[in-house]
Amino acid sequence: MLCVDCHTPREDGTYAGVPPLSRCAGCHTANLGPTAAEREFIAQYVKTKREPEWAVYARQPENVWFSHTPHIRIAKLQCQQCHGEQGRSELPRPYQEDRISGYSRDIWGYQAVGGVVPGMKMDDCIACHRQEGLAHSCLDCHK
Amino acid sequence: MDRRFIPAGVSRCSTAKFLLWLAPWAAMLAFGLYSAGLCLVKGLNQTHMNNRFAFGLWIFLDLTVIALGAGAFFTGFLLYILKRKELRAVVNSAVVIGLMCYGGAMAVLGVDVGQPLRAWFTFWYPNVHSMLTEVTFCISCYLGVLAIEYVPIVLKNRKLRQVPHFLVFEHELHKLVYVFAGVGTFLSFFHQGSLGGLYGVLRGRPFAFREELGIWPTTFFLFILSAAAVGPSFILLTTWLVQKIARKPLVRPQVLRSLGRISGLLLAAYVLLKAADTVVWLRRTTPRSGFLPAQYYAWKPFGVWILFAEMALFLVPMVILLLPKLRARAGWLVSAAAMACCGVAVNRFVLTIQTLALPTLSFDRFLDYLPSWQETGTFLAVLAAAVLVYSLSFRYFGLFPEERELRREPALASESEPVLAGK
Amino acid sequence: MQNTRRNALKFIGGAAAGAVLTPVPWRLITDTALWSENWPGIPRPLQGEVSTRYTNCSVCPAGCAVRARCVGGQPVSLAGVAGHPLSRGGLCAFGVAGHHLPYCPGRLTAGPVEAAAGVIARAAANCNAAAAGTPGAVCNPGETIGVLDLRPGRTASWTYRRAMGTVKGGLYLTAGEPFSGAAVDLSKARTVLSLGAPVLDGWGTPGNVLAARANFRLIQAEAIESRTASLADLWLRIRPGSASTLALGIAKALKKGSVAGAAEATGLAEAQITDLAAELTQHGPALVLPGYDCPEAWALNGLVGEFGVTVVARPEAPVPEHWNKNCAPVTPLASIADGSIRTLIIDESAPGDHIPWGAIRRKLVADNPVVIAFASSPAGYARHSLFTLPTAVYPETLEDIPAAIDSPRAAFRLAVPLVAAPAGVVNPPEFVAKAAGIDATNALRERADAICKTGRGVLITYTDGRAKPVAQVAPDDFWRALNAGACWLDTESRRAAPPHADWTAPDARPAENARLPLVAVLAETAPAAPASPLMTKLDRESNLRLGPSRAALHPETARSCGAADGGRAVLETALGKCPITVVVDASVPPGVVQVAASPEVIDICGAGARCRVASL
Amino acid sequence: MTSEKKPGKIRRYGMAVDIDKCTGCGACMIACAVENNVPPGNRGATDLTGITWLRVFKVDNGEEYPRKESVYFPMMCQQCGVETPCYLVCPQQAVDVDPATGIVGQMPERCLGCRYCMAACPYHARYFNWWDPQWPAGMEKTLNPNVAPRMRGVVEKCNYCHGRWHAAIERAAQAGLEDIDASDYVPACVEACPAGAIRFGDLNDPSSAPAQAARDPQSFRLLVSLGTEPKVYYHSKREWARRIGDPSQAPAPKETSRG
Repeated sequence: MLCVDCHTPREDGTYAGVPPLSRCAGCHTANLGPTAAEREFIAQYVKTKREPEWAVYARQPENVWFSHTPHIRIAKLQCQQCHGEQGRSELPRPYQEDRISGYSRDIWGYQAVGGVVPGMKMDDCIACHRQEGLAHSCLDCHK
Repeated sequence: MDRRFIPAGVSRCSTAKFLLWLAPWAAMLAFGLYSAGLCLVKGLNQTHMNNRFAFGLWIFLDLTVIALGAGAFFTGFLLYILKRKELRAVVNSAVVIGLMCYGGAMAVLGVDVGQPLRAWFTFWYPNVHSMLTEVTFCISCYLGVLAIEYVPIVLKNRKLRQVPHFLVFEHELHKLVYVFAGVGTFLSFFHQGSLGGLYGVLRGRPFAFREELGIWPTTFFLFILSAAAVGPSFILLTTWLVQKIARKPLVRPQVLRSLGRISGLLLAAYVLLKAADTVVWLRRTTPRSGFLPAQYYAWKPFGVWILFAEMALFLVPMVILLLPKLRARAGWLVSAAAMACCGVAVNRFVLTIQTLALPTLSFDRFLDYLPSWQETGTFLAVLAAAVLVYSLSFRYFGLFPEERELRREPALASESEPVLAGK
Repeated sequence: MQNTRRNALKFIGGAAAGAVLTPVPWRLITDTALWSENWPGIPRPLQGEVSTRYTNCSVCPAGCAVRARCVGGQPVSLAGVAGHPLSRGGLCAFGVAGHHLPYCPGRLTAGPVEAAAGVIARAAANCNAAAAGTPGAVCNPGETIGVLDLRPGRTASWTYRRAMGTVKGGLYLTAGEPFSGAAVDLSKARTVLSLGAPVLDGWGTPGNVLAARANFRLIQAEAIESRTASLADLWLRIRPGSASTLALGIAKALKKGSVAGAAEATGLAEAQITDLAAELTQHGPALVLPGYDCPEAWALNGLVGEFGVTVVARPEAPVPEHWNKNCAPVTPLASIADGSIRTLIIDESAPGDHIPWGAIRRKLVADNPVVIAFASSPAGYARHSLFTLPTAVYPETLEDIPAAIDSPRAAFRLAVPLVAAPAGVVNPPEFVAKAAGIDATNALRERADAICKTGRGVLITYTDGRAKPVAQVAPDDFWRALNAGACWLDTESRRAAPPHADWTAPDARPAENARLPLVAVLAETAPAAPASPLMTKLDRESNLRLGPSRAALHPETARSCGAADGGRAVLETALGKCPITVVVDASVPPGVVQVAASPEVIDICGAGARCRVASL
Repeated sequence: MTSEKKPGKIRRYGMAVDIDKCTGCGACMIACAVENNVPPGNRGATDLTGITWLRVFKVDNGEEYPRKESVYFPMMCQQCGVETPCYLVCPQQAVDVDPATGIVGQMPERCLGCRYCMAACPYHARYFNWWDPQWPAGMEKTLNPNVAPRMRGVVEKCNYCHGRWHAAIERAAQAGLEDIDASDYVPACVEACPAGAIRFGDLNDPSSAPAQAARDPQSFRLLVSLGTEPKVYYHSKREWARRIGDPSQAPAPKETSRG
């Protein structure tokens, strides 16, 4: 399954946000598979037209400026390079967020998810930017 | 009823009397903690600082108490490194004073910053160019050293001595005391200096900016010297005060005199260098940065008088402390020490408050600033806490080793009578 | 081991020491630090698709073209439209923050709508009845209903005129200084003499004025160092209140008469006045802009001989013919008899000219008159009205903006709604029309069609900045374009006949008044309308402007009033008193009170009023 | 976090301000506050505790009426290029100078609010959040998503509208360009000034407005004698106004001032 099956960027390349229910309903109007989860999803959301409150693993803090456009258009990065092989996974990891700071576990500045998925903390951004010689100042990414 | 806690062989006032003495200070502390709390909860809008007067009473307080607290490291240095044995009589007291001065300074800094929760960033992402980084590192380390040095004093307590482990621990600690004294001295030299550098590096504030020797502005060295010079004076002053308040001799008079003499010698060196520095600053540094020395003193109330006042407050005590005749008279000795302490306070005041009050842009206004009651309250909290801890330490930990002998042999005391009651 | 105190202490000590070795304290300090980045109370800006929309600013009569950057449809920042023929990409401080107006604290969103409607209908019926001599009419003869319009020339204004036309003796009132029918063409002027007009400080269309600035020599005759004076090529420091005398003097100089009197009254040298006159005629085309206190000086342009060049008739966009039949004439408020209005409707939703409340009150009947104010804030006339009806504010409204005074050609553009208006607000013209029993819900469209029908002028669309002859545009497209923020601009302008003026009058010295020795000068041309909360950056968080109801005095003047810097005082004029805060400023000429406009202040003092300051 | 490799194109952004054109209307100040999500002043805020990244001063020649003359004087961060005072003193790298743009950046999320940088800045261009930021109900909808609102207790300052710099990068990327189009990055104050008194550009580009101003004998910079190489050039035909930059020419202390 491909990322763009659900997540399509706007034509200017900016991220269009979490796909709306209508997009899910595009496929999941009737059960495609036998899974209980899908049945529940259809019953709970599709039938009742209730937008699911998605948990965003990669949500960055307010003070971070991130635009997909340069990363896709210029650096030609693949989604997987930062988001991991979500398309291949059976189930997403359980979403964890920090109780005090409210940040998703993927972007903790400290002891972030190792191995399984490429982390999305500042050090990970910097590592890549350093490699490309693009790390000039904090305001590169902070707003 | 707390008799069993009081060191053997010394006399202390009754518990009731002692509590009576503590009560007002405790009240002051409570008020101070309340006002500090306001600043932490509601933010720094509780103070009268502003964008132009970014530093106020608190920074002035920090710089001053740390200068006065220098007695702690310098006495230690003289005693353990330079082997001035007679200073053993006051070293404990010096440690307590140092601990309170530094502790107070750190506590106030915690209130002074807008985001105390991020204070640790300085250790995690230090900016090596910044004097403030140097200050933060050294002061917090030295605070630790002082805490360790304070432990043996606490363990001197009669009750605690009954615990064998503590005895051993204290003994081991004592072996290391030289190390701590050395480390403490090194750290203190640094942060006293960087506190001076704090303003000396401010290229944007020509009133404070100084030429650099090596990588440090001259104020770096002047602060070390002035702190070292005034530290002993402050110990002298406090010891004398305690004797007056406790109404009993605690140290041999010659101890105070030798403290005075050390202070005097260092003051002399300081006055010399300070004068030289001032000349260079007015004749060379200031014109270079496009300012006129006259501008600094054109604004009331900070006329040239403040410059001379500062000098006089170092010069006069220097003379007194260097003349054995005058030094021998407690009145002169103590008032000289007091003057020296005022001198250092004025010096820190000029560098912090006056620097910020003076305009830099040609269309700036001269600013006046009066601390709000919340700021003053926080200031008082430090004072109260210091008095409380000192009182308790004095009552239960026997800060003055000579006190017992002086009590047993009034001869020493009586010999020293004229000095102590010398006014 | 038994639990003695010692063991307990041991345990606590051990626990404390051990905790340091666990990640707990370290995670705690990291997380609290992170928490401090977004702790409660810090709003999160909305994310969404970024789009650009165009409109025209209706905060003041200038109506500058606006480019709005919207996120998810909500405007987050406004800027001028570069290269616009009228506003030249300019936008003033108030316009830049215009999108904050809907969120001003204390904004009105509810009011006695039904009651007010009833009152207006009844008042209209009464007037008609009284006029028809029906017995039992509540309305005494000579008492009538009127609408006070602070921004004439709008489609709304026409609606009011039509509504009042249906009422016998119904009045359509404007601030109406004499010869308000003039517009100026700065682009043609080479010398501009301003008799105290705030040329560079919000007068006309800021962008247009500043664009033309490079091409004319500006001579400012003013008592105080206003923003304009400090930037003028020549600043004539005349005595306060002597502007009209100066105009007279110049006229006499042009007619080779004596200027001694004028020189004496204005405090200028005779040579200065004669030179001035010479300059106006020689380095023309010249333009004389009258200030607040000398409107008659318009006529001076006639003498200088530039009518039709720098001064033209105030242009107005065409209107449907049927509007012209039976609509009330435009009546200046000053020209009607005192105590003649029983019911007055004030439309404050479109701020423009301001009339001190004292001046309005005089025209109302003495015994409980009915005042109905359309306002979005309680600060303005609402303080004096019996009914206050909430209105939408820019950028919620759909309304047209007439050509500003510095536009020689007629213009028609719409302030289009960028955000939805809250429920409960009324549309003033439609409300009045309904109460008067006519239908005006479609007035804007009707007028747009009428304009389009003439085939005159060009349609300037902001998205591409192109100007298209109206002749080639279909009415529907015309209307659609206007609603996407576009501007219709007429091609030609009409000559205006100079007003008559008597140039033989004696040179009046500024009237002395022992009881009111000082002259009030409004320091800021700030509209009485509510402004963005950010505006305090200009007066409170910086000293750029004089804060509301603060008054600057020369040290001597302050001393003579017994007022100290920062002290509270009372400003008194013929119309009343209000509290002020004194600012001592040596740059204000003696005998002058430079006072900042605030609702309380402008209630009692039009600019140039005689006044006194009494310290509290 | 400076890079190992050299950044692609080295710019030195600066400004040219013609104070003869500035009418003191304040549009730049408001546009700046709108662009950068600066909250409306707290009830207790004064001209010493309020936040105005860009502040227009009224400066006069020190005379009294009628000899008095004034100019209006927009003051933003002067982006010191050498010995940048605030950058050197910040204890925890909350301030940095971008080698690619020469812009002095302030990181509110790193700042601990010690205000040392404010004491160090000779231009008083840095502002402290004495209060929690607060917007009237509903007004937070108008916040600019390209700039994060700050929290109480941190320092902030002009960074040449870095949100717009980001937006320009994004637009460039949308067009498939590595580098931004110079005309596409313009700070809010420059865009807002109806008189065109403030102009912005790259000092390394000789044709840019600031670069030209730098060569103009009637241009001056503030406190240039301090040796911090500010990047904002002011221009005036009035001789007395040009002395504003030189502190030693300051008029004598005055009773009151509204500057």
